[in-house]
Amino acid sequence: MTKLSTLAEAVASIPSGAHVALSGFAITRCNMAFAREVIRQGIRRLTVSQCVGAMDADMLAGAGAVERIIYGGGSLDRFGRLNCVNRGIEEGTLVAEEYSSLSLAFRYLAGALGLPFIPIRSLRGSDILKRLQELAPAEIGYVDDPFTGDNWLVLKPLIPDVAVVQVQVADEGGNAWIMGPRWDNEEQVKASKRTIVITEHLVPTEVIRREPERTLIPGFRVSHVVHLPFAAHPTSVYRAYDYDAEHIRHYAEATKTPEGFQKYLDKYVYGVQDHWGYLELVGGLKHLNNLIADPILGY
Amino acid sequence: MTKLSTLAEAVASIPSGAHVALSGFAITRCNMAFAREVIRQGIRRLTVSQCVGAMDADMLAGAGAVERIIYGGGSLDRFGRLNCVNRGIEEGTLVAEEYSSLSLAFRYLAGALGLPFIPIRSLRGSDILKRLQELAPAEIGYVDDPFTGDNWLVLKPLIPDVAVVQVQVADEGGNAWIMGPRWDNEEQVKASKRTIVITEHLVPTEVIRREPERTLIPGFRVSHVVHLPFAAHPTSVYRAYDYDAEHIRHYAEATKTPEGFQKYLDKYVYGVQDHWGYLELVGGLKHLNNLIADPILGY
Amino acid sequence: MKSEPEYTPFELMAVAGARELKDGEIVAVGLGLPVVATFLAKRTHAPHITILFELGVVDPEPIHTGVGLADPRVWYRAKILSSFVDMLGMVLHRGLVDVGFLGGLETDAYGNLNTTLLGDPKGKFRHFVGSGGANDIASSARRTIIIIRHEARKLNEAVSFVTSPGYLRGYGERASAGLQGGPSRVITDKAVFGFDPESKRMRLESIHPGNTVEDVLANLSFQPIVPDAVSTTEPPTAEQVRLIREEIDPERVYAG
Amino acid sequence: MKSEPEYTPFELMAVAGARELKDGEIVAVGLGLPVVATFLAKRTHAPHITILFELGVVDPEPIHTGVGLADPRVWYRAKILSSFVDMLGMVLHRGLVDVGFLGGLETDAYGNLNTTLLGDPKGKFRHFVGSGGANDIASSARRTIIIIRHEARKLNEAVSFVTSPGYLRGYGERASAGLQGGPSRVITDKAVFGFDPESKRMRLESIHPGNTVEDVLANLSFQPIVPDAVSTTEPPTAEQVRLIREEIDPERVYAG
Repeated sequence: MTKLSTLAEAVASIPSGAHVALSGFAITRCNMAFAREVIRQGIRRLTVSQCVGAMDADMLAGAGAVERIIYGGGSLDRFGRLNCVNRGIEEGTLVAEEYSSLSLAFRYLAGALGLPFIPIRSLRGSDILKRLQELAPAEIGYVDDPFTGDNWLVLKPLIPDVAVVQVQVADEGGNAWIMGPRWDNEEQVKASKRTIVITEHLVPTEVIRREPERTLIPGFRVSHVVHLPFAAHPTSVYRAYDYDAEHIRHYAEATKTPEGFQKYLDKYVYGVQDHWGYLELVGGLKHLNNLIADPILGY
Repeated sequence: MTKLSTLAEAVASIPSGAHVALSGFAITRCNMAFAREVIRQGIRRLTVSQCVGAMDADMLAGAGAVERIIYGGGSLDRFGRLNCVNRGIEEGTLVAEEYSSLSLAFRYLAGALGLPFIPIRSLRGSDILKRLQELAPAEIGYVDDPFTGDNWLVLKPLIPDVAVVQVQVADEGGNAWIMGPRWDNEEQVKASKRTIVITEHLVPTEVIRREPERTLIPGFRVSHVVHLPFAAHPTSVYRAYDYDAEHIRHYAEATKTPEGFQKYLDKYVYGVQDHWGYLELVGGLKHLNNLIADPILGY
Repeated sequence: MKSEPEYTPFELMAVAGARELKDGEIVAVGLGLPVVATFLAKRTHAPHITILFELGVVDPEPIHTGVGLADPRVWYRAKILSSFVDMLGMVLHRGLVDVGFLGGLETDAYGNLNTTLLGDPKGKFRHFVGSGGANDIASSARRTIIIIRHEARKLNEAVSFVTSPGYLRGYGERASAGLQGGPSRVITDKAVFGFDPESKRMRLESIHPGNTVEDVLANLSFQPIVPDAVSTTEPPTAEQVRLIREEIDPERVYAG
Repeated sequence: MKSEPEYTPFELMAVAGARELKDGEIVAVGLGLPVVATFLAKRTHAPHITILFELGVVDPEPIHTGVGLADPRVWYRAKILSSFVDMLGMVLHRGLVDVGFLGGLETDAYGNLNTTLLGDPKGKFRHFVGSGGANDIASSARRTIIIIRHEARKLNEAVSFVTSPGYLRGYGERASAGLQGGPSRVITDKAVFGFDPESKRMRLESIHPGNTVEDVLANLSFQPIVPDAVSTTEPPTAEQVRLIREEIDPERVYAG
């Protein structure tokens, strides 16, 4: 059963107000083409979640598409802060439910396993927990360990409406492989009600059947497969292409002010018709060719 | 740091009374050479655990090396029952703590994740649970879900003293890959205090570094690496060799009576000096060559 | 050369099982007739079924017959090879399995299944295969289908050990134990049973061609609900029989 | 051409960090000086150290400098590429991480770390990177080592937001919160601090060559415990400096 669709179709399946888990980590495997299309389609009031905040969430937040971010903190690595997310938090226009990497990963894991709650040692004694107790008291609880009597913090499972995941390889049924570290992506997908796969390479199911140990995302969880090369640009996709340092630097600079970011959006999001127009705008074939990963190094 | 050792050395590291998690599932990737050496060394009073009982546990139980089996039921697939395990349970000489596949997998998972307890929907209303309440009341408890008020069965983490795992590929540091389905092996290893890896193929660490996504067993959890071809015989190792149907049929027949099994032990365990003697006895090069897996089919 | 029968009782059971599956469903199966039934459904009316084996196998396409789930023959050409936690945890316990197929030593008037032991658990008994994933499937699948031979010793008022819960002692008892779902069908070589929506007691749904209500009841150790009119089970089509014999179970290991 | 200094303050910090690691330990690190310190230890006295990055990377051998954990350059030649749940769950939360290296916006007299925000959390504040895996490491590692610049605004009596707990307000407060372990060292570019075993307040352990107690205290916003005699931090050897400059951080991204 083919689930192949255009990016526009896949994005249009997401209603305003949905909870979307995003696969990015800082500046790698971010859903950038997806974010640009969400903004173009004017989808609003999203909840976005990811263990470590990344450029995909930042762009969506900056464009006003996000009402709530559930994350464990994040940055653009050495390129700078998540300016849009941070500004939203500082100005009170963005609700930030902040965790640590593991506590959010455990919430996804509990969702994936169908657990009603999951105990954790993290967060104890911290101000992260104090803020959660104020901001999201329904997501945390306490339980006495029946074996030792110790009191444990427990977290509620997190079940996003849809996970959007940038992968290297998928078939048209949505069976997909992720190369490199997977951070929270497996648990995001397996906790979510459905998944949109955005893939660099589309392969016959025959290829999937040849190394089935690698299939991290099962087709039966996937609603849309979007085959879109360079969909994570300007972030990197291991074994496909490197991050575009120059463009990320430009983004980090532009997002320092709302006006700067608006200009960025006007040019790179609203100023192009689609992903192919965007790729031409950022430098086209010649520029992108410089980013293609070395097959041995993977970057 | 090389962890390479002989089978005899690895087995000698296990004291009588230890809890050993075994990697076998029915008649595949069973720790057979390991079991034979445990019996030869006279190690006793073991607790063995595995989600689905397999030939490795059956042989150890039959030889009187096992005091308690923690498992989810099991068989030799179409070759028959686990005669030694079943006889031990029927005669009361073997304590059987019986679960379902998932409930035991969840106990390993809780051990692996450092969770104090893990909730589960399985076992409710069943006689499996009633028996556990009598036999192993300290392993199960009840907790009220702080989010819904529902009462949940929770299980205690299971932390074996040592996991013994038959793999296809490992380096001398113990980093190892498992080809094919992995059933409970990852969680067994990651719950256990240490791991003994028994590998068909020994590869340079360079090979491990080439596809690090496949490394299921981290070297830092491993105390011994035993490089021993055909170590799972007569059970199968996916992509290495097929099960030896004729030999398993002989075993299933022999284990129908204690006398029959004693004769089997006298011949195949006590009657040989070591694993190489065993391989000669069961048919040597010519016979084993027939079992070698087709590289395309994997069996 | 003897002429082939139109179909064997096992083939009819497989076809009746296949008929219960809807396209797009996720099905957890053990080996044997359930696999034949599921592959048959997948090759006929339900091509988008997903098949799971508990140890970590999704949608294999075996070309040789295996001796059990542990046989790499039945993993051949899978789309996913993973683990118990992935299959039974992240799919089944997560609530995504639509149908589980189960078999056993005996079942009872409320669809409870025993695969553990026969005799007196506190006294003399004979111990068998135990649960494996059966209890998990019976607890978390949206519905289960039981496939079992029609013999008096296998169909009892109560089983001697509840390995995998059906409706326990009927009515709301399964729900009180905190379980949803439950068995929807029991398929034997003589009949198909359902369950009374209220009492949850087994109810005769259809009788296989060539059998009578008397045959069915004579080989049962309890009294199921027998409606006034009982239909006849639809027999396999020639194409279904051909698929089973030529493609799905050519060695006749499962479907006799 | 100017002659190279014997060593930079950052190189000294890296060497002091390396010295804290024992052979065979499992070390969870973020990027920056901690990576330099850990690779240095691995190439000198502690070849069997295991290095973990939270996103799922074990024992990489990078040959190019990365911009952060998200950079595939720092995953190069890893032995394992996996996930948060594998690293932070099955190693760290399982209790197997010996040492965690942490840095931040500010730390305090009890080794609490803030990487979240500066200002008034209920009023005007500036928000930064947040926890990532830092809180998890501070909560579950057997001990943590804090590496931070020696500036008055970064070393305060109390932090404005406890992202990653140290000894909270001292004495038994960390244990009361249900946490074991805790920070063992704070390494700055002027000194190495430990913690008083009783009160858990920061205590000066050694002063880097060229600094005085006065320098150290003048650039602190709280009063640490100062023993009567404070030793001098052992300077890097020529070989340590060579390894850092030529092999570990040839682009001088981290160690200045």
